[in-house]
Amino acid sequence: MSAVETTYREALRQALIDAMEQDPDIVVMGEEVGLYGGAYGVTKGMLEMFGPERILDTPISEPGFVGAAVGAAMSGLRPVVELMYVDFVGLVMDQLANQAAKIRYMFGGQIGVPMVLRSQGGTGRSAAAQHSQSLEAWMAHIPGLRVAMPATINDAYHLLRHALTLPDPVVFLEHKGLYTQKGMLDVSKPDGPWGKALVRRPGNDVTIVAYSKMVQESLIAADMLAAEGISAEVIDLRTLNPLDDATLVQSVRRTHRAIVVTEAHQTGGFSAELSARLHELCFDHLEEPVVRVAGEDIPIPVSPALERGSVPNAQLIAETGLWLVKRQAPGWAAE
Amino acid sequence: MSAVETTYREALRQALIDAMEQDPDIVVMGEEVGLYGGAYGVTKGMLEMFGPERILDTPISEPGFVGAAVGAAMSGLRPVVELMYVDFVGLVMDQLANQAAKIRYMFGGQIGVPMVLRSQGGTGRSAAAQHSQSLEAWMAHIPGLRVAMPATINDAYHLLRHALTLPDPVVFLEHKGLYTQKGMLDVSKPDGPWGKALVRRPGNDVTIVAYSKMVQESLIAADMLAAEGISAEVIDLRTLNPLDDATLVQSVRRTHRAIVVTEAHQTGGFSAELSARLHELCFDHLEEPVVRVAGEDIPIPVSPALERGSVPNAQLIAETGLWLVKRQAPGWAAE
Amino acid sequence: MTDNQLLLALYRDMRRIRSLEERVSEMFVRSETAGSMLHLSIGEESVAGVCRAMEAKDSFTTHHRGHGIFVARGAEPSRMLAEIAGKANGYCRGKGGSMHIADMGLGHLGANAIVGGGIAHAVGAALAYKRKKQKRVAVAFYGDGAMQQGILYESMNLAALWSLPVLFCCINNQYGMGTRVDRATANLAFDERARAFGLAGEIVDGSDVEQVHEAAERMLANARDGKPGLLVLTCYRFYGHARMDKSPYRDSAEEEQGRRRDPLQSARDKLIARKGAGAESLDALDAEIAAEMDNALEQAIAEHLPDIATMFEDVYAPDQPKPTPLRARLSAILSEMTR
Amino acid sequence: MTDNQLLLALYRDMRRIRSLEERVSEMFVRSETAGSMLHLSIGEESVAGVCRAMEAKDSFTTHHRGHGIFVARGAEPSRMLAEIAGKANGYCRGKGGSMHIADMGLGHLGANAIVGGGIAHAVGAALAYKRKKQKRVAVAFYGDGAMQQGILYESMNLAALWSLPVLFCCINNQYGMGTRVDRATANLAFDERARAFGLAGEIVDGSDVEQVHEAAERMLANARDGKPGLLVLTCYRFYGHARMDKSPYRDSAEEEQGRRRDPLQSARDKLIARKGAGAESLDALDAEIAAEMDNALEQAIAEHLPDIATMFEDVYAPDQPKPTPLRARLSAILSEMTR
Ligand SMILES: Cc1ncc(C[n+]2csc(CCOP(=O)(O)OP(=O)(O)O)c2C)c(N)n1
Ligand SMILES: Cc1ncc(C[n+]2csc(CCOP(=O)(O)OP(=O)(O)O)c2C)c(N)n1
Ligand SMILES: [Mg+2]
Ligand SMILES: [Mg+2]
Repeated sequence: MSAVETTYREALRQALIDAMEQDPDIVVMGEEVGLYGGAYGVTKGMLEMFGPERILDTPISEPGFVGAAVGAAMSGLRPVVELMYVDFVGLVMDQLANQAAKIRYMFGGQIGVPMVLRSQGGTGRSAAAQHSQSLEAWMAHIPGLRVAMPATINDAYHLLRHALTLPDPVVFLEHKGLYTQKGMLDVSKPDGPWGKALVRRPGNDVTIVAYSKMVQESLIAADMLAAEGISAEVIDLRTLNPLDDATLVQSVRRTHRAIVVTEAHQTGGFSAELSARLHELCFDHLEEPVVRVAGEDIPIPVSPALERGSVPNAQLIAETGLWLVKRQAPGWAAE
Repeated sequence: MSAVETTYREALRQALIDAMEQDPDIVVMGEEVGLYGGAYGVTKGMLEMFGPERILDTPISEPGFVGAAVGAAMSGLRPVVELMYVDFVGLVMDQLANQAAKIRYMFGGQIGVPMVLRSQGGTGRSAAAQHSQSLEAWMAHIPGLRVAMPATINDAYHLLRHALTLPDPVVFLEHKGLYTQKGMLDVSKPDGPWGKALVRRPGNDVTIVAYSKMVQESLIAADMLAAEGISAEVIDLRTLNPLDDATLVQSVRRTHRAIVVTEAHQTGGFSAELSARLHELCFDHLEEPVVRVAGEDIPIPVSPALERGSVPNAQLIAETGLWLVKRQAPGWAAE
Repeated sequence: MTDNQLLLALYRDMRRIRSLEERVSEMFVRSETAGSMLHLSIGEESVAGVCRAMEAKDSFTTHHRGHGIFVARGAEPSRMLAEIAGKANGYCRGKGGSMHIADMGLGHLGANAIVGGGIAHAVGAALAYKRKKQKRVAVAFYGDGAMQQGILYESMNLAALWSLPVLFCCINNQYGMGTRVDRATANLAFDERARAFGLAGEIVDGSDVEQVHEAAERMLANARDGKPGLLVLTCYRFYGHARMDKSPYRDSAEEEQGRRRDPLQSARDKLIARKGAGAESLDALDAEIAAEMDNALEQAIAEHLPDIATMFEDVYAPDQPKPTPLRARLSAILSEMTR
Repeated sequence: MTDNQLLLALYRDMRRIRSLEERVSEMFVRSETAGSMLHLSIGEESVAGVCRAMEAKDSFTTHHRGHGIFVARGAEPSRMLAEIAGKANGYCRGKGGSMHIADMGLGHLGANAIVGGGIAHAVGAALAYKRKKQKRVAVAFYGDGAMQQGILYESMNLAALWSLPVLFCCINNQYGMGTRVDRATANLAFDERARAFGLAGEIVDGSDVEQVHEAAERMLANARDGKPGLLVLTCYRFYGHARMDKSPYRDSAEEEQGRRRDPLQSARDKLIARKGAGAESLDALDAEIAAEMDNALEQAIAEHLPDIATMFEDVYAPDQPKPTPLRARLSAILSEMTR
C-alpha cells in the first residue's frame, strides 16, 4: 500500500478503526467519544461502526472510568480511554501512577494492564491555564507507564497501532495544534520502530531534540538556521518511555551542540531529563552546554499574544541555535 | 533562646503550635490529625490544645478536603492540610496544580491561596509501592507551587514557620525516615533564609547536592570520602521552589565536579533539573559531567532488602564520588 | 417588595444575562474573543432567582458556563467582555478569560474550567465563614455533568458533617456537552443523592424564576443556619455546548420543545398577565439593556491587549520571588560562552 | 446443603481467617514481617458469607485489610504469609506485601493500599465480563472509610448506568483508623446512598454470617443479571488499625461491647444450639486449623528472601524494554571518563 495524504486526526482515527477491526477486545471509552465523535473529532463515526458496546460514552467521572479501564484491562479487554484534555490528568494520577503503572510490579508479574490512555495537550486555542498544559513530565517520571507523543501523521497512526499491541499501560499524548495538520500516511510503513528516536532532518552543526508539536517548530527553525549557514539535525523523540538516548547521544557526539525543545514548563520538565542525559553521556563531546528551550514557568494565559509568548516557537529555537553555533546574540540577549 | 535537642517530628509539631498561637487564622485539617494525633504523630495533642474548630479531622476524601482548603485559603483562613502520604497526591493533583497553583494567576492577581499542604514520602518502612514514593517532581514542575523539603530539625521548624507566613501555596514534604531523628532546634535562629540552599559541609573536590533525607546520606558519604582523602561539599537545597541555583553554581564552579542525589526515581526526577541547570551554568567549570545518584526507575518493592536496594545510600554516593574524583571504579562498575 | 416588583427585578436580571450572552456570541463572530471556548448560559437565566436571593456578603463559585451567574451578581458587563476578549482591563487582566472570571469584590471566588473543580472551594469558603462567625453563605454553581464527579459527594458529606453554610446549586440544563443527562446518570432524582449524604435536596422548575427564587431563599436561610442543601434547577441548554457546537447529537424537535422552557418568556408572560408590567415598558427595558450591553461590547473591543511582560506577573504574590523568563535564562547561559 | 452444613462450612472459613490473622500477628512479633503495616481483619470474618456465596469464576478486589477475604476465597496460607514476610515465593514474589496481595488464578484482582483504589477495578472487570458475555460477577470489598471517597460514587453510577455485574461490599467495622464512622459521615444510612445512585442497597448484621450469606447470595444473583448493589456488613474492628495501634481513641467499654459482636462466636453458639456440631468437634476443627496455620507460618518463615536482582523484573512485561539499573547508568557515564 502506498502513502496517502491525510490529517493527524484522521490518522489517529484510522489507527483506532484498524486496530479495533483486528482486535475484538479493544473498546474505546471516555467523555463524548461516541455520539459526539470526540471533543477533537478523533472518534467521529466510530459509534456507528462499532456500536455502543465498544464505543462507550462515559459520564464526567475521570477517576471512575480510568479506574474501570484498569480493571477491564486486567480482565481481558484492551481499553482505549480518552481523557479529553491532559490537564485533567490531575484527577486520575492515582489510577494511572499508583494503579495502572504498578499493578504488574506489585503483583509480582502476574498480570499487566494493557490499556492506552489517549489525551491531548498544548497551547494554541486560547483555552487558558486549565486546558493548555503539557504535563508529560508527570507520567514520564513513573516507572511502568509508557509515554508516546507523536509529531507526524505517520507516527500518529503507527505509534497508536503499536501502543494497542503492548502488554503494559501507554499514555498516548496528542497535540491540539496538530489535529488538522496534513501529511502522508503509509499504513504499511512505520516511520521507525516503537521506542526509537528518529532523525527527521540530518545536520552537522547542532542537534535539536524535540517531540510532539515542537518537532515541527524545530524543523522550521532548522530551515531558518540553514539560511544562516547552520546545519541543524532535528531528532524526534516519539516516545519518552522507552527513551532512546542512544540515538540522541550518537547525534550530539557528532554535532557537539544540542538544544532540547519542549512546550512544557522548563523547570522540572522532560527537557531537564534530556539535558541531563546528554550531558552525562556526551560530556567530552560537547562544545557548549546543552540548552533547553522550553515553556515559561508560568500558567498559560488566555490572551492570544501572551499565550503564544509563553511557549517556544521556531524563531526562538533558531535564535538560540544561531547564538549557540555562531555566537550571534539575539536582540533580547541581556548584556 | 538557645538550642535544645529535639526530634524532627517534635520540631514540626512545635512549628505548628507556635504558628497557631500567633495566627488565629491557621487551621489544621486532614485525616487523623486530631484525635489520633497524626499518622506520624506530628499533630499529637493539638486537638486538646486548639479544639476541634482549628484541628479538623476529615473523612477520607482527599480531593474534597484539599479543595475545601483552597476555598478556605481564599476566604481568610490559612489551612495546613496534612496529606497522610505523598503517594496520595495523585488524588489531589487537580486541586493542587490546576486550582491552588493557578488561582492567583488565572484571576489576574486578585487573590492568593495561602495554604500549606504537608505530606511525607520516602522509603524505609517496607510500606510498598503506594506508600513509599518521592513525588516532589510533580509539584516542582508546576508554576505557582512552592516546594520545601527540610532535611534538618532546625529547618523542619523554621521552614514550616516561614511557609505559614507566605501568600502562596506551599507543598511541604517531610520524610518518614526522619521523624524520630534527633538534633538541635533553635527557634530563634533559622539555618538560613527561605529559598536559600545551604552548604551543610564545606569541601573542595566535589559538590554533592541533595535535599530531605538524602542530605544525611550525603553527609555520611562525605565522611567516607574524607577517609579517602576527598573533600566533598554537601549542599542542602531545602526548597525546590524557590530554587537557589546560585549557591549550587558557586560551589560547583569551585569544585568542578558534582553529584546530585535524590531518593526519587531518576528518570524525570528533580535530579534532572538540578543536573541540567548545573551543566547549563557551570559548563566551562566542570571537569566531568554532573552525575545523578537517584532512585531506581522501578516501583518500590516491599521486601526490606529490595526496598533498600531501590534507593541511594551513603555507600553508593561515596563510591560515585570516589570514582568521579579519583577515578577509582567500584566493584559493580561494568567493564 | 411585592411579588410583581420582585418578578420584574428578576426579569431584568434575566434579560441582562441573555443580552450579555448575545454580545459574547457577537463578539465571537467578530473574531474579538480570546479563543472559542465560550459557553453561553442562554436558557439558564433563572439562576438569577438564586443570585437575587443571596445577600451581598455571600460568595459563590461557578463553572465554565458562569457568565450569567456573575451578571446577576453585579458584574460590570464591559469588564466581563473585556476579559472574554483577553484584554488588559478584564476582570483577570486577560489571563483567565471566559472560563476563569472572578472578582473578589463581588464575592465571585472564580469560574472553573475543570468540571466540578470549584465546588469544594465553596465548601472551604463556608468553613472559613463558620470559623470566623460570619453569617455568610457560599454557593457552588455547577452543571448536571458535574453530578458525576466524585468530589461533589466528598464535598456534600463534608458540608453536612460540619454543618457548613453552603448551598450546592446544580443547573441541570439536560446536557453535558453532547451527553443528555439520562445517558450519564443512573438515577435522575438528584435530590435523593443530597438526602443520602445528609443534605436537604430540592428540584425546581428552572423555567419558573419565582419558584427558583422561593426555593433558593428558603435553602439559603437554612444554609446560613448550618443546614446545607442541594438545589437543582431543571432547565434546557438552548444552544450548543460551546459557541461553535451545532448540537448534531439532538434533534430539532427536542430543541424546540426545550426552548419553550424559557424562563425569560415565562416571566414576561406572567408579568403582563399579572399586570406587573406592560409589554411596552418591558420592551423599553429590553431596549435599555440592549443599549447597555452594546455599549459594553464596544467598550471591551476598544480596550487594549495586555502588555506581554505582564505574563510574568501574578504567578506569585508581588513581593515574592518571580519566575525567571526563558530568555533571561538563555542569556545567562549563552552569554557565558562569549567569554 | 442444609443450613447447618452451610453454617459449619462458614464457621470453618471464619476460623481459618482468624487463625491466619493470629499468625500474621505472631509473625510480626517475631520480626518476620516486611514492615508493620499489617491490618488484621479479626471481627470481620463474616465476609466469608459473601465469599462463599460467590462462584469460583467470580473475581474481587480488596483493600488494605484484605487477608481474610482472600483466605475465604481459597488462598494458600503459606504463600500469603510468605508474601507478608516479603519472601520470594509469596503471591507477589515479595514485591507487594500485605497490602498488595493478588492472585489471578483465584480471581483476586488485587488488594490496594489506596483507600477506594480498587473499587473501580471491579467495575471494569464487570464491564469486561459483560462485554465478553461471561456470567461472572466482580466484587469490590472495602471499608467504611472508603464510603467517603468520590471514586466510589462515580463507580456506583457507572455500574448502575451500564447494568454491570458488580457487587459493592462495604465492611463497616466502625472505624477508619482512629475515626469512628459517625465522625466521618453525615448520614450513616449507606444503603440510601446506593439507592440514590440507582443500585440496590442493603445493610446486614456482620455478626451473623448466615444473614450475610443470604443477602450476598441474593445480591450476587441480581448483580449477575446486571443489577448491581451495595451490601454493607456492620461489624467491629476488634483491634487497632494496624498491628501496632493500641486504639487510644476509643475506650475499653466500647471495645468490649464491640467484640461481643463476634461472628465466629455467634456461629459457634448457633451450631451447638441447633445441633449442627458439638463443642468437641468444633474444638477439633479449630485445632486442625490452628495446626494448618502454624504449619503455614513456619513454612513462610523458612522461605528465602528474593534475590535483589529480581527487583528490576516485572516493571514491564518480560519481552519489553527494561529499566536500566542506576549502577549500569553510572558505569556508562563514568567509564567514559577513564578514556
Ligand atoms: C474534569 C473535566 N472533565 C471534562 C471536561 C470537558 N467538559 C467541559 S464542559 C463539559 C460538560 C459539562 O456539563 P455540565 O456540568 O452539565 O455543564 P454545562 O456545560 O451543561 O453547563 C465537559 C465534559 C472538563 N472541562 N473538565
Ligand atoms: C487514599 C488514602 N487515604 C488515606 C489512606 C490512609 N489509610 C489507610 S487505611 C485508612 C482507614 C481506612 O478505613 P476503612 O476504609 O474503614 O478500612 P478499615 O481500615 O477500617 O478496614 C486510612 C485513612 C490511604 N491508604 N489511602
Ligand atoms: Mg449540563
Ligand atoms: Mg473501617
